[in-house]
Amino acid sequence: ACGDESGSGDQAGGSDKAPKIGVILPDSKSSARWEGADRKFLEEAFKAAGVQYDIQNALGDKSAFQTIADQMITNGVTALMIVNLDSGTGKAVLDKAKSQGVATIDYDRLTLGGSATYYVSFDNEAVGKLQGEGLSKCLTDKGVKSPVVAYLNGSPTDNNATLFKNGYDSVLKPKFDSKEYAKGPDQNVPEWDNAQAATIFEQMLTQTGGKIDGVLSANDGLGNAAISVLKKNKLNGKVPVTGQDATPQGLQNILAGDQCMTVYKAIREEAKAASDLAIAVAKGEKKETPQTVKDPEGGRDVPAVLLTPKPIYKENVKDVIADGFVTKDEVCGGAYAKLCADAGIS
Amino acid sequence: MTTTVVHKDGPGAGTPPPTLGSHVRNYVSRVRGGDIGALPAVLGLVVLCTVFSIMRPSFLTAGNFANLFTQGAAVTLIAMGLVFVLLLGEIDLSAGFASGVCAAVLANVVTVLGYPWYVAVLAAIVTGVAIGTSLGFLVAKIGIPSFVVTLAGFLAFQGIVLMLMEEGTNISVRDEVLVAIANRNLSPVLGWLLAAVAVAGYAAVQLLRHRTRAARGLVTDPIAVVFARIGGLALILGAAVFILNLERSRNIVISSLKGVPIVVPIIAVLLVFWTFVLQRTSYGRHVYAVGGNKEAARRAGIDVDRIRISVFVICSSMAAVGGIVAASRANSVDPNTGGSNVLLYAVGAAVIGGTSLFGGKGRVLDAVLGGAVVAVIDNGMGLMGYSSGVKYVVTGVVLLLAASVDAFSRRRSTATGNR
Amino acid sequence: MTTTVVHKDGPGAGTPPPTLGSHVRNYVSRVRGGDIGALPAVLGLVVLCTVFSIMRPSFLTAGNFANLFTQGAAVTLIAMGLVFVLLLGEIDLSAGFASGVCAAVLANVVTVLGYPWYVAVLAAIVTGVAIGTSLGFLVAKIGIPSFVVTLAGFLAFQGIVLMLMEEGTNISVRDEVLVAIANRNLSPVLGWLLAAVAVAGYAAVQLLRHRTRAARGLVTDPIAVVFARIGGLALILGAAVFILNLERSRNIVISSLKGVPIVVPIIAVLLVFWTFVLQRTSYGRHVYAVGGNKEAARRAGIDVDRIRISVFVICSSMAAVGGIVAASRANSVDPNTGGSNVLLYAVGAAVIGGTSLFGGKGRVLDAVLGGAVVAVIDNGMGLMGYSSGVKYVVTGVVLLLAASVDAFSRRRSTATGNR
Amino acid sequence: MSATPLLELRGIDKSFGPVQVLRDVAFAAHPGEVTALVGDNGAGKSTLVKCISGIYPTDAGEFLFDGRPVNINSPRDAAALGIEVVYQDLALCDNLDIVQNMFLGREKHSGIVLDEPTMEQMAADTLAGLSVRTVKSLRQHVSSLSGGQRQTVAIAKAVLWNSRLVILDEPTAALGVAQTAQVLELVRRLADNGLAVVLISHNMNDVFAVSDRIAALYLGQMVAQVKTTDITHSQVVELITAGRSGGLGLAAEPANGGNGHGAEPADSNPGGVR
Amino acid sequence: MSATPLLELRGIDKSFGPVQVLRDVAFAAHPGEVTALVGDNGAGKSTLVKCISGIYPTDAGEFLFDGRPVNINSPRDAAALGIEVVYQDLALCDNLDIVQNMFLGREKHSGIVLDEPTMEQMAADTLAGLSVRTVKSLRQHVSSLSGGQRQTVAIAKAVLWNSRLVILDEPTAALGVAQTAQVLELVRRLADNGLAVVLISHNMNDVFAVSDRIAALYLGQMVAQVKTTDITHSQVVELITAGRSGGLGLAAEPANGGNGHGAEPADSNPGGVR
Ligand SMILES: Nc1ncnc2c1ncn2[C@@H]1O[C@H](COP(=O)(O)OP(=O)(O)OP(=O)(O)O)[C@@H](O)[C@H]1O
Ligand SMILES: Nc1ncnc2c1ncn2[C@@H]1O[C@H](COP(=O)(O)OP(=O)(O)OP(=O)(O)O)[C@@H](O)[C@H]1O
Ligand SMILES: [Mg+2]
Ligand SMILES: [Mg+2]
Repeated sequence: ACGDESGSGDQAGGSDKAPKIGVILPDSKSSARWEGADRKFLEEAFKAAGVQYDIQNALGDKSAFQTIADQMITNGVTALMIVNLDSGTGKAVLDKAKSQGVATIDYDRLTLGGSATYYVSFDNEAVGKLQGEGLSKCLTDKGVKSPVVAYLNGSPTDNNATLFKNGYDSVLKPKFDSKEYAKGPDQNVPEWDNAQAATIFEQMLTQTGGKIDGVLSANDGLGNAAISVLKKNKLNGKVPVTGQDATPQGLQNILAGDQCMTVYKAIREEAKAASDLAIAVAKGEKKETPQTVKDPEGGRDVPAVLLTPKPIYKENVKDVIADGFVTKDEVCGGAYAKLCADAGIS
Repeated sequence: MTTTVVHKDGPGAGTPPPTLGSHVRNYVSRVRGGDIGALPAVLGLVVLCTVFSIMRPSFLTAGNFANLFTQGAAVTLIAMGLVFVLLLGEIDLSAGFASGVCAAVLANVVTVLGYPWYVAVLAAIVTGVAIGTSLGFLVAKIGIPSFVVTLAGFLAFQGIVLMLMEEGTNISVRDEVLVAIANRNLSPVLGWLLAAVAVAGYAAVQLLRHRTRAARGLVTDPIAVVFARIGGLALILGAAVFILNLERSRNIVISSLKGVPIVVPIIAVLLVFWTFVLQRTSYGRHVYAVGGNKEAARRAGIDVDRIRISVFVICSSMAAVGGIVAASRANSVDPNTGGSNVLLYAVGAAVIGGTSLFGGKGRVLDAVLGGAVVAVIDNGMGLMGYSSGVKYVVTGVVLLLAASVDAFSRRRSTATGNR
Repeated sequence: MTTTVVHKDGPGAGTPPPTLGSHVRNYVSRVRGGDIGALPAVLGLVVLCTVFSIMRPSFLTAGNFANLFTQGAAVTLIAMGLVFVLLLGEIDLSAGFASGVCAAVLANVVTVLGYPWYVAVLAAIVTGVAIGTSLGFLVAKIGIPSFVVTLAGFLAFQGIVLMLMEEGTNISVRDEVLVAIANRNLSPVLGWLLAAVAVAGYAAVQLLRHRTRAARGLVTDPIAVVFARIGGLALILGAAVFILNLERSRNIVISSLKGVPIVVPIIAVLLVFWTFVLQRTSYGRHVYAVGGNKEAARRAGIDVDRIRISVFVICSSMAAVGGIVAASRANSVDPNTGGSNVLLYAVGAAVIGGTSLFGGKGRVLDAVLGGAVVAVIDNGMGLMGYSSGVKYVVTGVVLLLAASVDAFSRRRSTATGNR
Repeated sequence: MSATPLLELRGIDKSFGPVQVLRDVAFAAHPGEVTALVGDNGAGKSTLVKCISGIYPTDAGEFLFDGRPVNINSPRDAAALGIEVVYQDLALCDNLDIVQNMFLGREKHSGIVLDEPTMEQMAADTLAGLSVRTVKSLRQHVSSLSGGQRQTVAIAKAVLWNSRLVILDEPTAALGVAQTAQVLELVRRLADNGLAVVLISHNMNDVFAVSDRIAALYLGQMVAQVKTTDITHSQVVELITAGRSGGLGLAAEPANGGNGHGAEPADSNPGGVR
Repeated sequence: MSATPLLELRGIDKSFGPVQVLRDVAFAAHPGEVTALVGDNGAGKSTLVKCISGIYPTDAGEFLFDGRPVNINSPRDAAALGIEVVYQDLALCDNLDIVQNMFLGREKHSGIVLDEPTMEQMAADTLAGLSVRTVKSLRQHVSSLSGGQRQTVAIAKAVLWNSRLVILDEPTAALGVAQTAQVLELVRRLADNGLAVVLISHNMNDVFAVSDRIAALYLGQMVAQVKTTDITHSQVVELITAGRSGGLGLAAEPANGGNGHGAEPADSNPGGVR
C-alpha cells in the first residue's frame, strides 16, 4: 500500500546525473521480510537522505525480475540494488546495468560470478547453523536419547534454502554420523507452501510411526505447519521445532512452548548498511567496507558488509520486541498476554 | 388404431417390470457398452491404494486413513464448487486464491479484529459470494472469456491476500471451534449415530421413490436392487466409521485419538446438498442444459446469464469453505494459502473424477472421488521419502496411471458410439 | 435454362469485381457486424500504451520499446505453439515446464558437457519433439483427457528440471551465440535490409495472388486495396526499424546500443512460417477442421489422431524455442525456468489475442498480439513502483481492462448472430 | 376467422453484417388458421422465425401481438406471450434425456423437487400421440436418437404447453410416412382449437392439405400472402422460384398481394459473390 | 445390371450397449442401380449407413466389396474403396467456409500450397449444378447457411469425387422444390454412369421415381429387398410400418424376399421401455 510517491523521478528518465536508486526485492511469499521490513526500512533511509528511489518486487518471477531491471535502467537509476532470485538472472541484470554505467549492490544474496560493487548480507549458512545448534540445545534440554530428527527444508528451487540446509547440516550431520542423533525423513517444501508442509510433515509422522523427536524446519511458517500437525496428535511441546524470521506467529509459538527457537535477523541494520552504500554510489562516491567475501565462481573479492543473525529462545523474545522488529500488540494479544508477562515482556 | 392401442405401443407404456436378473444383465451390458459412471475412478483408487499399501505398510493404518480426509478436504471442497463452473464449460482459475482471500478475511476477523468464529465464517463466505458475483458478472454480462476473467482474478486475489496479510506475515487462527474443523474428531458414538441417520435417510428416499413410481405404473428397479443399494451404503459407511473409531494415538498414555474427523460430515453434507441441487431441482437441470447446449437452453426460456453468474457464485463460495478448512488445518493463514498447486489439483480432481471441461457432463461426486485420488497420491508420495525432483516426477506418473485406468475402461464406450 | 445461364446464376460466378469504395463499405459493415479480426487486440494495445505513456513518459522511449520485445519473447513463442493445441480444443498445461526442461537440456549440453551451441539447440528442440510426441500419444491413442495428461506433465517436468539442475542450483549459459539471441541487436543496416526483404516478399505474394485470381475470373480485392496493404506493412516495419535503430544507450561513451533485437526476426520468421502452415497447407486446414468438428473431420477421412499428436509436438517444440530464448535472456537456467506464471501468461496471451479455448478458432498472429498485450502490461507495471500486493491487483485489473476492450468490440457480433 | 391477426409484423429488416437477409417484411398469423410460410432455400424463412421468437434482434420493424405493439428481445419474451417454436435446427440438449428436454425451462415440481414421475408420464402420452414407437426408453439421451426421433421430441416439446401461436419450421423433414400424417393432423387440430399456427414446409402437398393461408418469401422479401383457396399449386411454385406469378409478387401492383413492397428486379442478387 | 453386387453385407449385428439396433442384416448395392433404403423412424437406416462407412464398428457380419471380403474400420477405409456418404446429420465443420468444407480431406494443391482458385472454381461449378442461387459467397462459413444450403453443400461434397458407391441419407429433407428435383436427377445420372447409389428417403414418390430396387428395414431387421417394379407403393408402406406385406417381410417364407431372416413377431419390441 505504499507507493507511488516514491516514483517521483519519472522526469529524470532522460536527465543524467540526479542520484536515483533502484531496489529489486525477490518475492513476497518465501518470507514476510521483503515487503514487511526491508521495503519499510530502505524507504525510511532513502527519504532521510533525500534521494529518489524506486523499490519493486519481482514476485518470485525471474523474467519479471529482469524486466524490472530493464525498466529501472530505462527510468534512469544511477545505482541498482538487487536481491537476486538466482545467480544467472542476477548476473545478467548486473552485467547489463554495468554496461549502462549503473552502479550495483548485491543485497542479502551474493550473485555468483556477478559484478556487484558491494555485497551486504546476513550469512545464510550461519542462519542454518544457528537453527542446527538451537535444535540440539532444545533436544538436550528435553533429554531425549538418540532422537530422530526430521528436516522440513525450504523450496527446492530456492538457492537460499540450500544454503540454510548446508548450515544446519554442518551441525547435525556429525551427530548423525556418530549415531548420537538418528536422521529422520528429509523433504523440501515446494514454494515454502505451508499447506503442503502440513501434509508433508503429517506423512513423515505416519511413515515413522510417530517416532520424530525434533523438527528442523527452515522458517516459522513451515514450523507452524509442523506444530499444527503435532497439536492434532497432541504432541506439541513435546517435539522441538525450529524456525526463522522471528515472525509474530513464531514468537507466539515459542512463548507457548510449541516452538523451540527462531532466528532473528536484524533487518533494520542490514537495510541501514545497504542504503548507506547505495546512497554513496548513487552519488558517485566510494566507500570502504569492513570485510570482503570471496565469490567462489568469479574468483573475485567482493567488498562486503556481513551482519550476524541471532537465535531467539523463550528467554530473549523480549529482545526482538525491544528492537522494534515486531510490536508487543502483534505478539501479546489475547491468550498470549500472560505468556508475555511470564517471559518478561512489558 | 384406438387411442389405447397407440398408448400401449408408445414409449412410456407399462412393459413387464424388470426382474433382478434382467437388471443385473442390463447393468453388465451397460458397463460393457461403456456407460460406467463412477467405476473407473473407484477402480483407479483401488489400484493406487493397493500399490501404496504394498510399498509402504504404514499406508494401511487407521491413522493414515483418517489423515487422508483432512489432507484432501480443502482441494475436494474447491473441486466440488468447480464442478458447477466446469459443467457450463467455463473455468475458474481464481478459485485457489479466492479461497486464500476468504481465509485471509476469516483470519483477520477472528484473530486481528477478535470477533467470534461464526462472524468470521460468515464474513469469509460473504466474501466468496461477492467474488463469485463479480466474476460471473464479468463473464456473463460483459462477455469476457472466463479464462481471462479468472486469470485476472488469479493475479488480483493473490495481491489481495498479500495486502490482507500486511505483505507477507502469517496470521494465526487459534479459535477453538475453527481449529476443530480440520483437527478434531467426532466422538465414536456420534460417528455411529450420523452413519445410521444417513443410511436411514437414504433408505427412506429410495423406498419412497420406488413406491411412487410403482404406484404410477412407471418402470422401477426391482425392489431387491433397491435393498442391495441401501445395504451397500450401510456397509461402506459402517466400515469407514469402524476404522475411524479405532484408536490411532501413537501413545495412548499421552492422549486418545479416535473418531470420525469433523470435516468428513461437512463434506458429506455438502455432497448430498449439491447433488440434490444438481439432480433434483430445476436449477440443476438448467445448469446441465446450459452446459450441454447454451443456445437450446436460451431457446427454452432459461435465463442463461443468471445461471452463468450463479455457478461462479457457488464456485467461489465453496472456495471460501475450502479456505476455511485450509486455515483450520494450518492453524494459520499465509500468503500462499490457496496458491501453488491448489487450483490445478482441484480442477484435476474434478476432471479425473469424470467431469468434462467442455461442459454438460459431471457430478459433484466426481469431485469427491477425484479429490480422493489426488489426496491418496499426495498421501502415498509423502510416505515414500523421495527427493523433491523424483517426487514430482513420480507424482506425475502416478497421476497418469490413475487416469489411464479410466481411459482404458472408457475405451469401449467410444467404440460403441456413446461419447 | 442453358448450362451457361445456370453457371451465371451460381454462387461462384463472375459478378462485377468490387471497387475500392465497395471494399471499404464492406469492411466497415463487416466490422459493425462483429467480424473484426485483430482489431480488438490492437485496440487494447493502443489503449494500454496510451495510458502507460501518460503515467510514465519513460514508457515511450526507444530503449523501452526495444526492451518490450525481449521481455515478451519467451511467452510469445510458447503461446504461438499453444495456439495449435488450443485450436483443437485441447490444453497443454505442461508447456511452461517443457520449456524449462528443454532449457535445462540446452544448458547441460552447452555448459556442462561443453558441446557447441548448435548441438545444444538441436538437443533442446529434439527434447521438445520427444515431449510433444509422448503427450500427444497419451492424449490421442490412450485417450486420457489432455488436461490430465499435461497436468501430469506439469508435475513431472518440474521434477525433471530439478533433477537436471541438481536440486536448486542453476547452470550458466555463457556461449556467445546463445547469449546473443535475447541480448544483442542486428546492425542497423541489416535491420533495414531484413525489413525491405519482408516487404518485397509480401508484395510479391499479394500481387501474384491477385494476378492468378483475376486471370481465373474469380472475385478479387481491388488492386488499390492490395497496394494499401503492402504500403501499410512497409510503414509499420519501417517505423519499427527506425525506432529500434535509434541510439538507446544510457551513456554513449561506455557503449553504443542500437538496432533490432535479434529475437525480433526470429519471432517474425516463426510467425510467417506457422501462419503459412495454418492458412496455406492441408495440414493447417485439417487442424482447423478437427478443432471445429472432430467427427466431421474423421468422416472426411482425416487422420484425427495424427493431427492431435502433431499439435502437441508443435507446441512442445515451440516451448523448446521459448526455453532457449529464456535461457539466453537469463544467461542461465534455474529450476524455475518455465515455472511461475509463464504457462498462464502464454495461454492468456493466446486467448486475449482471440483464440478460443473450445477449438476451431485462432491464429498464430493472435498469440503475438496477445503476447504483446501481456508484455506491455508487464513492462508498464515495471515502471510503476507499486508494492507487491498492489502490483498483483493492478496487473489483474489492467489485464481485465485490456480484455474488456475486446469484449465490448465483439458485442455486436453476438447481437447479429455470428458467434 | 377473426379480423385482427394474433401476430402481425410490419417492415421487418434484418442483416447479418453486410448481408441483408430480410427486407421490409410484413407477415400476419391469424388465430384458428394455419399459415404456411414458403420460400426457396435461403429465402429467409428460418431467419424470420428466429426474429419472431426473439433469437435474433431485428434492425427495423414492428411487432403487433393481439393488435398491441410488443417488444420481443429474447425467447423468454416470446414464451411469455404464448409463442412456441419448433426450430429447423432442433436445438436439443444432447446431454439430457428425452423427458428432460421436453420439459426444459418449465419443469413440473412437487415442492422444490422435480416431479419426475409426472413429467415422464406426460412425455410418454405426448410421444405416443405422435406415433413414435421405436424409442426404447424415455430416459435415453437425445444424442442417441435417430433423426426422426429427435424431430418428434422437438415437436412434442412445443405442443406440450398451452400456447397461442405455434410455429413449426419444416417439422416433418425427417419424419416417416405415418409420423408425418400425425404431425399434419396435429397441426390442423391445433388450429381448430383456436391457436394460430405457422407451418414452414417445402412440400406443396402438405401445404395445400392443411393451410388456410400461404405467405411466400423470395430473397428476403415477402412477395405474397394470400388465402390458400385463392391460389394454385403451380402459382405458389412460381412465387417461390421467381418471386412473381401473374398478378402476384414482385413488380406487380403492390396493393394486390398486400405485401409486395420491394420493386427491385428479381436478379439483383444482393451482396457480391467472392 | 451386373450380377455381383458392388457392395454386399451379410449378417450385420450392431448394438449400442444393451440396445440392439441392427440384427442379422443383409444388404446389397449393385453398380448402375439406385437402391432405395426405406424404413420407419428409428428403424436403423442411418446406423446401417454408418456401419458401412466405418463410423461404427459392427458386432458381427461380413462386408463384400466387388465380391471380395473387406474390413472397413474407419471412414478412411471406406473412402479408399470409393465409398462416399452424405450423412443425415451432415457433419460439416462450422468454422470452415463452403469451399473448405467441400474439399476437406482431399484438398487440391499446387506444390505444398493449397490451390484455392481451383477449388473455388470447382465448388462454384458443382453448386451451380445443384440450383443453389441464394448463397451469397463461397467464402461464407457454413454456420451461417440455411438448412437447405447446408444440405446442398454436403451433397456437393460427396459427388465431387470419382467414387464407386454413393450413399445419400435423406438428402432432400431440407431442400426446396427445384433443388430436390436437381438432386433426384443427379442421383439418376450417377447410377446411369455406372455407380452404385443408395438413397434413403421417407418420400415414397421420390423412391419410386428414381430407384431400381427397394430395401426395407423394420426394427433393425431387413424385411425385404426387391426390384422396384415388383412392388407397389402401398406394399412398401406396409413393410415399413408393420414389417410384412402379403408374401413379403417377416414371418413369411424367408426365401421370398431373399432377406427376411428373422422370425420374431413384429410386436416384440426389443429392449424394455423404462
Ligand atoms: N448468421 C448468419 N450470418 C450470415 N448469413 C446468414 C446467417 N444466417 C442465415 N444467413 C443467410 O440468410 C439467408 C436466409 O437463411 P434462412 O436460414 O432464413 O433460410 P431459409 O429460408 O430458412 O432456408 P431453408 O429452406 O434452406 O431452411 C441465407 O442465405 C443464409 O445464408
Ligand atoms: N449411439 C446410440 N446409442 C444408442 N442408441 C442409438 C444410438 N444411435 C442410434 N440409436 C438407436 O438406434 C435406432 C436406429 O437409429 P437410426 O438413426 O439408425 O434410425 P433411422 O432409421 O436412420 O431413423 P430416421 O428415419 O429417423 O433417421 C434408434 O432407435 C436410435 O434410438
Ligand atoms: Mg430454414
Ligand atoms: Mg436416419
